[in-house]
Amino acid sequence: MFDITDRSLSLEPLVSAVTRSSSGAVASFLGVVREQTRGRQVLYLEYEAYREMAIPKMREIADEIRRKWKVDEIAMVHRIGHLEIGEASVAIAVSAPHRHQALAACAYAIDRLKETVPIWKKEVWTDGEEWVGPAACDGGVAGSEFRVSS
Amino acid sequence: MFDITDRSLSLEPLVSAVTRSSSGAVASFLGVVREQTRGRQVLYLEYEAYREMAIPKMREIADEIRRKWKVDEIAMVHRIGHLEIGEASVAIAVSAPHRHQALAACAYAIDRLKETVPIWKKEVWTDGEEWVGPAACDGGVAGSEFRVSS
Amino acid sequence: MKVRVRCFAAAREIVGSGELVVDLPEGSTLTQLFDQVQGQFPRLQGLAGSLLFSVNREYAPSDKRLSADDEVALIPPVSGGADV
Amino acid sequence: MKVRVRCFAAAREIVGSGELVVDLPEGSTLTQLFDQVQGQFPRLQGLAGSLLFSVNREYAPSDKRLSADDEVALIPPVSGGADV
Repeated sequence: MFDITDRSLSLEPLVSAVTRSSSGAVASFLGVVREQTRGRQVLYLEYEAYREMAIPKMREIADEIRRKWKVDEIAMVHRIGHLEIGEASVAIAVSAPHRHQALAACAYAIDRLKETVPIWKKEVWTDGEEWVGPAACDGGVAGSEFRVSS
Repeated sequence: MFDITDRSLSLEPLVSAVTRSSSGAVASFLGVVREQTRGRQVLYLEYEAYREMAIPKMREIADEIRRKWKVDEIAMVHRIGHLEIGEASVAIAVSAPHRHQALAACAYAIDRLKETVPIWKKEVWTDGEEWVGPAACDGGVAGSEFRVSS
Repeated sequence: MKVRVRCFAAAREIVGSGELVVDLPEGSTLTQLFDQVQGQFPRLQGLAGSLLFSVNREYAPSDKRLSADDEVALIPPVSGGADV
Repeated sequence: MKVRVRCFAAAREIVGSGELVVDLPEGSTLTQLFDQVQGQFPRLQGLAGSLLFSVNREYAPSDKRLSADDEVALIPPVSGGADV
């Protein structure tokens, strides 16, 4: 299950989708809109996705995970649109026969999602707004060869 | 939220219980009864707890987590009684402002729970049964000074 | 003195009950308590190598001296290890 | 040749639209495309230092040569980093 949705997120459908009879563990992650970000008061967030690229990029992350760990299934859903404080922006669930694989793969999934999946959030604060997107400046996507040389 | 219950587990109540306005991430873990364990076919499991000790031990793990990571809240619920394949035996959720803390604390919580919380499962297979309990033989509880010298 | 002994998992099945009350001399240790219980239930010997004790819901070393009204528990060993 | 250019986040706001169609000489590179778009929307200069491109939904280096009907996207930079 890999999706971009404008509806509110819940873990249960992802957990159900990934649990197999071989699964002994399901690790999951929920990203939540928090009140404070880098010291500023958040009013709300607006998420935007390049959907046709974002979903294949999620599948690529799942392929990376399968090459690194023995997992059963992987699900990732990202929400877009207007999100209030306390609402979930991203949900990930990974099942595996053993817990260490599930936990490591889940941590990897959210790190990679933030690096490579083209989804942006506009943080709207009491005193301004700013777009935040894939972690290109960390060299996370693929290094500097993909930058515009200006 | 720290509990032992004979009812079926679901992550949502734990996730709701731990999410604060300061939380940017909720990491969670579900232990699930799987079909195969060490090569044998599982029919079902029976879980048993020393409840009056298990819940304080869960709280101790939460205290350890708070000394190690900046987290918001921690919830752990273990199920007891008869469990079928695919049912969840343990649910953990940890919220934190940042994802790495939530994920690391959640992984730590399940490792420590299996080491120190007095809960046992009897695995009933097609060809026998066996009790499995806290990971005493790994030196996980507190080392060899707590063993019976026989 | 009387000490309450709670038994779980394999220990409970051997003892046939979740709880025993053991009468011991004042100042007895956990080892002495276990010897006495094992005298009554010899099959506990099979668990002894990795059995843990708690006293009043805290893990305790086997040389710990007991008091009247302590709640001891026999915490049976792992047989297979944490597998999930 | 005509190339479709999709614009997101800060780039979309500067361009005022989620999509442009750009007419370029055959064999142009992403850099040449960006120069042309930036000529039309000079405020894109502010993003240029860390803007990424994709071509047909894969990240692509700026010297990549384009073909007719390619779908290019301007992938704006992180301003603050992944904070959660």
